Amino acid sequence: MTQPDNFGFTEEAALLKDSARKLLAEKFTADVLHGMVAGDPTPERGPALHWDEALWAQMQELGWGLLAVPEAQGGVGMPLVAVAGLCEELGRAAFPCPLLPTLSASYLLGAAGAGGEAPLEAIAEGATASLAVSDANGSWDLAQTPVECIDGKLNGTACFVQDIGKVSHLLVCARNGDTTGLYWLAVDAPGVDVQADAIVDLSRDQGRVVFAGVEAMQVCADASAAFARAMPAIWTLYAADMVGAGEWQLQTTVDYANQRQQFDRPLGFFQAVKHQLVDVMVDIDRAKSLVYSAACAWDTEPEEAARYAHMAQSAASDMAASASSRSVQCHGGIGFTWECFVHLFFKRQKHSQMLWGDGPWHRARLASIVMG
Amino acid sequence: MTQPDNFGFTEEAALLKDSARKLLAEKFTADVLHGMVAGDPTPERGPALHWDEALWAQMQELGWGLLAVPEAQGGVGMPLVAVAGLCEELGRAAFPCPLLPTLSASYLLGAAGAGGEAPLEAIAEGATASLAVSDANGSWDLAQTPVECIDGKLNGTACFVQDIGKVSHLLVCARNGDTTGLYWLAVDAPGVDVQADAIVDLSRDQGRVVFAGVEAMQVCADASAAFARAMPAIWTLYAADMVGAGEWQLQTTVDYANQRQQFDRPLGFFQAVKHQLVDVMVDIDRAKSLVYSAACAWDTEPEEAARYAHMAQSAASDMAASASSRSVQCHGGIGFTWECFVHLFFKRQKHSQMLWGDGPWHRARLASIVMG
Amino acid sequence: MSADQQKDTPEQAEFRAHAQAWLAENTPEPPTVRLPQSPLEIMTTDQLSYLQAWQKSAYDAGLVGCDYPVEVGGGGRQNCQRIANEEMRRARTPFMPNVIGLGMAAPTVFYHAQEELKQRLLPKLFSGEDIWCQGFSEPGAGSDLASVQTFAERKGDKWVINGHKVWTSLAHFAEWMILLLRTDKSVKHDGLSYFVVPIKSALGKGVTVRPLIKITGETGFNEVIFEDLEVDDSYRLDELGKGWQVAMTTLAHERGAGELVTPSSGGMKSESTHNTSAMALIDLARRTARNGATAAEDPLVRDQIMQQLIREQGLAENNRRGRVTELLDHPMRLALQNKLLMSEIMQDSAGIAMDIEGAAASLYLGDGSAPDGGQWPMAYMNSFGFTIAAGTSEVQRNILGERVLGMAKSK
Amino acid sequence: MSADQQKDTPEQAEFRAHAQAWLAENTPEPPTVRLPQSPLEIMTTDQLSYLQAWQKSAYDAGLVGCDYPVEVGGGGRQNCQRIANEEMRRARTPFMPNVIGLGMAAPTVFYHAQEELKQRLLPKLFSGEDIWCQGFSEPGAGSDLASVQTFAERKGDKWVINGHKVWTSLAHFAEWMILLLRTDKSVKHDGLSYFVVPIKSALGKGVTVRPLIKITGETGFNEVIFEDLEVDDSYRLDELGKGWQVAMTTLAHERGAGELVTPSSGGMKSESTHNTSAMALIDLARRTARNGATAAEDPLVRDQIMQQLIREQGLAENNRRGRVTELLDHPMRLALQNKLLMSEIMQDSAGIAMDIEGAAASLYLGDGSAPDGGQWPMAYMNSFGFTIAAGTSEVQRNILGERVLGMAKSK
Repeated sequence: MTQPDNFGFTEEAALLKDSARKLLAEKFTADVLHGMVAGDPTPERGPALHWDEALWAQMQELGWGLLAVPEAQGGVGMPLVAVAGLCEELGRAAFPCPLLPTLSASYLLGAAGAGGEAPLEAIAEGATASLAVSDANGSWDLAQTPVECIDGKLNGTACFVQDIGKVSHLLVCARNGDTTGLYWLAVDAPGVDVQADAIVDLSRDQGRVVFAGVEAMQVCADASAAFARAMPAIWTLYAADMVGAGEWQLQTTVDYANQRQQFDRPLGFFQAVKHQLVDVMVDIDRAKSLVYSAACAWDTEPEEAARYAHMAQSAASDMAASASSRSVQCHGGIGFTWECFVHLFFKRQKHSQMLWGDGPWHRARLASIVMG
Repeated sequence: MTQPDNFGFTEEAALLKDSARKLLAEKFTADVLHGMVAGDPTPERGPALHWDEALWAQMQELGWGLLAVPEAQGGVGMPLVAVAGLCEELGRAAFPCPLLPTLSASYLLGAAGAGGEAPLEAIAEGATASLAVSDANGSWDLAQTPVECIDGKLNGTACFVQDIGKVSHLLVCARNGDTTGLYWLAVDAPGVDVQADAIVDLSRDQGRVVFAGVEAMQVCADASAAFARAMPAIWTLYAADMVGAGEWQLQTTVDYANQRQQFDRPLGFFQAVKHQLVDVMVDIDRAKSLVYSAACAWDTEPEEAARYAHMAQSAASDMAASASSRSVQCHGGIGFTWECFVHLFFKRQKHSQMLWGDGPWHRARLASIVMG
Repeated sequence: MSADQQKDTPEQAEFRAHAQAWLAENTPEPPTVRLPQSPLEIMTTDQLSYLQAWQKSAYDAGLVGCDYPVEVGGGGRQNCQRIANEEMRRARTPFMPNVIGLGMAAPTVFYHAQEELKQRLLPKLFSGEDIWCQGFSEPGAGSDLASVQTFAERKGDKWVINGHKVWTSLAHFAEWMILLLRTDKSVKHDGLSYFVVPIKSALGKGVTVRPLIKITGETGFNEVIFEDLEVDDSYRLDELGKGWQVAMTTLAHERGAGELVTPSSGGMKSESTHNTSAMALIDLARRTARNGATAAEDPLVRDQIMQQLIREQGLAENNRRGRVTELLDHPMRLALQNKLLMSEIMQDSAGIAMDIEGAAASLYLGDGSAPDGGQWPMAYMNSFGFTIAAGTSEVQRNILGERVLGMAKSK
Repeated sequence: MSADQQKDTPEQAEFRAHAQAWLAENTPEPPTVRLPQSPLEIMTTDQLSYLQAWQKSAYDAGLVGCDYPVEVGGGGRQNCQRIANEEMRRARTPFMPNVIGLGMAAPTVFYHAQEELKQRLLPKLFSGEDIWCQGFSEPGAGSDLASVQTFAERKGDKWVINGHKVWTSLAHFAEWMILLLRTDKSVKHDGLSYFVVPIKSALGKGVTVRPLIKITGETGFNEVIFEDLEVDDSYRLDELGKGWQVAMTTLAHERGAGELVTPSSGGMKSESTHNTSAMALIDLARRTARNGATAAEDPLVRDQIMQQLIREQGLAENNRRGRVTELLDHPMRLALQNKLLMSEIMQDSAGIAMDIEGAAASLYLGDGSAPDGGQWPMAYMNSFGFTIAAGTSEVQRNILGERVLGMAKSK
């Protein structure tokens, strides 16, 4: 164990987190989000893509998109624990943007050796990217990737590609004979057909990508080691996002419970409400502490990173479910309406809960590590 | 589906249940039980055997011990649903007696064909019996029975034999070449060594039985069909016992919550207490409804009996755990003492919870039936 | 002979034969429009027309209002509605659109209205010609229903109503509303009175119905605003100041604890999507790949589904046991659990279905690849309507603790 | 370099080196008597003597009371108790018997007693020579602590005490008691005062200690009855009528939210039985046969154990994050969760262990075949002491909801 007691969460990290919180509190409150993304409520609505590109551009100017790019490739090379702090704040605002997928791609590229350098330089110059690895069954297992590379050309259909409408590039896992390699290409490359999904979550977009004989740059021929190294970082950041969103759900619901009167008492007087929300707080705090611990492990004790990331993601995923359920229930009738902002975070969290493996999946992996 | 809408719970059944309840309410309240069984609190206490043999003799006179013996063998041949009603009442009183094991043996004997007739006649004449089938790992699987029959003699050690100190006979499952047979013998037969366990539960006794070349009467050579037929009845009756004990736990805790004042209010005013107890009530009612449904299925739709009995036992076992935990917690400090009767039922329920398979085990079996 | 039939009285047996024969010929074809998940989400007139036609034909065949007297449009039978419900469920008929009318307004009107009013209102309620809605909740009166502020001021033989009701399902189609309001501001419970109000005829003249949008994106419930609406005193149910007691009749029936059985059906729906049933989860799990096998082979998924199956079967057996007095210590104990259990089981089933779907649970109705057409995330969201409306699960637990277990009131 | 060491100040680093060196030589041998599961279950003088000897030697080595001033018998250091605790845990020392003294009485006396009293009481408290107990709960005052009725009547410079305290752990060995009592019956909270009382010297002369038996069959807690016990006014802490505020200092430390770190250890115990730890569950599951394999191969058991592991690690990381102010929105938010989480995790671990044991969980300490010597059922029963004492889990949730989330008081 050589983990620093304070998770390695430096002043610089605190500054980054704090500035993100302030920027979003000023520019992107929940009513702004609602106005932007909730225009079409019909259940049969098709795919949609609503986001604040100007604010995202401002974040890019602040260098947030290249935090995970090593300095050698023109990035900032921040520790994961600092990046997790930023992602927690973006989650708290449910801010629609391609940061999480771009960071995910960056960590995978960073672990992929020399071939990753050129794409990382592109990210340092403003490119954004998302990861194409999942099949139609939602498996996030590298070996199950539905894309194949034959004679240097990609073929197949990758599913559940996150924020696909907001990114400029794709990082594709594709089988290549006996191994699975990594490939880098522009979203608008010839032969790439992006089919947006119609999803519940209003704060994200998602799609399937059909590759029909697409030429792409090979980052590495065997991605297994890079994947094993990068996945704990990716799990940790998605967990950080859930923690931030959970905190919004908690605070908003507590505010409502303190203000709403029934039986001549604020709702929060009633233990049935109070204790539910305390349990949500406990769930959030557990997930949050485990997120920073996982980030710190990734930064300082790589061989232990997966163990801690599984714990963080399991706790965050379960918390996302419970916080969502309780945020609607404790709001009562108003929480069941489209006009109340609670549903935005409910839907984001139910989406996040399933990304990159849910609680039981992470616990099964953790058990393999701990129990064999 | 040919199950009667009222579970086949006839007037006769209601009378039996009601008379048991009245007899026990008069003769065997919780303070009588406590005075009888809780004399030695030391954790290191050895095996103990405390019960009201006179009251049990009175029950035998009422014919309760032979309810499950067919009329042809001199018994009463009551439907299982009526017997379940009786067992619920004995559970409500946590009455220490060999009724459950004797009924269990009776159902197994009744399903075993002609060989079962003589032992059933013995039971009709007052014999009591317990089932020896479990190994040291607590497996209740017929194939795992730890006793063998070689050259007509029993050898091996059966564990977790219930109420062994109170019964006159044993019904033993023993491997016999390729099959497992059933054997009937007196507890005091030569070569039988009963080693009583030191157990937590004060309302039961339990032991291991070592067979060293014991001669026994063979009931049948292959017990598998009889076992499959009888087990759902046994599960149902143990579940009924838990339902009765759960009801005692609920009512006693509700009474305490209504009487105990804190913050100038009865405890039951506080939703943290009230809702816990409502959840216990809901658990009890689910288990109780499923018990009578399982009993009715066994009586009228044998091919469906296992499905319903797994449901009843799963619900009852989980309820026994939750009712026990909440009965102590809601009693606060007093519930943590030896002098408060709550611990008697807590310990009985934690014991019952594990007998003949716990909730997950029954659900796994149920899943095999329902899902393949 | 089916289990249901075993205990039939001669009257019930005859009626059951009639119902079976009629249903064999008259169960309607599935609709061409998408039906909502429950009557409370009816959004379009297409949906409504299909369902109204079904209710009308069932009523004409004597399958609705069976146990009400003939004078009020009922069948004049004894304990036959349950028979009709069983047979309709078995025949997988659609559900009936006038769900608030049948389940809540009808018994309330029956027990509390004057004879003339009953005879006028109930026949069209049973036939589904008049859709009913319920004006109980207000922005400031949710769980604390007795704090309603909608006020009726006396003006000769009339009352002038002002106020604001919310979460009013079906108000956009409703002819009539059952309306809990205040006629006296000086006392809480005893200041309430209860009216039936013709709202459709007053639209734009004292009544405004505005749709609210649900978390799912569906419409189907509304706000209803009263501005100086005049209604006749003859539309009042029971005495002035007795509104709370009348409302208790309504709520008892809503919570499944009322004396009169509500005509219900819905077999078609529950068959077509297995909505909320453990069997549907098994079906879904078998179709869902997971870790190189199917989700149906995953021991944790199996355990969860079996838990749901046991809860559902337990609820069904509760309802069965509720009719066996020898196995029931307190008359309301099982009936008052019904709504709580049903709504929570429904919620958990939908949640488990989403867990089984995994990443694909992100896909909604507009997505061609969504498993089961995106019904599960919608069902999960809709389930909160059931754990919140008609007394939240928290309020239900209070009621059980107080009325059944006799614990002190928590408010 | 260990993680703990990385952030050590020079003083801490030096002290850590000292502690490590001393512990390497002086960690005691395991006892020949069975130790109880926690200091609160010490039943026999054999057990007590062994543990008292250990506390004395640790105190003499400077590992107890490190951060208290030298004048009151402390080490006069800055933030070194935490270092001592870490090293003792690592060295797997036994736990200290004077747990109420160290954790609750010491900080209370330190913050609220006059200088002279501090100097007299604290050295023997730290050394373990004087065992302390806590007189708070009464038959009528559990969660509602402010309703204590034990009464002190003024008589010149003395007070005459009458009353009845319950659940008094260690009273049968205690020299001193911290005692919350009433000096004014006309007001609730403001009628309370707080004393330290020498009870051993008064046994049979105004003080009676009667053992209570726990659900496990163990003794170790007691009732204490005061009949006209006279104590000097100089034993009063803080002002008359300020007892409630003083008690809050005690409870804050009991709940882990106090300013002074309590000397603690217990590594030996947690090593020898893996008490409450997920690692112990793994170990148990590996030794337990189930369905032809081991319980450690059962996916449901694995999932449950991993849930426990995650809860335990989460609690440890909470404690770590509690010291990183940038990652903490509310100063008390994590500290006030500590007791709630620890006690519930402990309870669930023991419950899961019993589930893993299956039928063998029926066997108790007196049975030679009991897995782990019957410790798990005992631990499960004892766990309710922790979810009940020092504020039930229900009260803890109130405190968190009210103090951290700012919700209205539930009483």
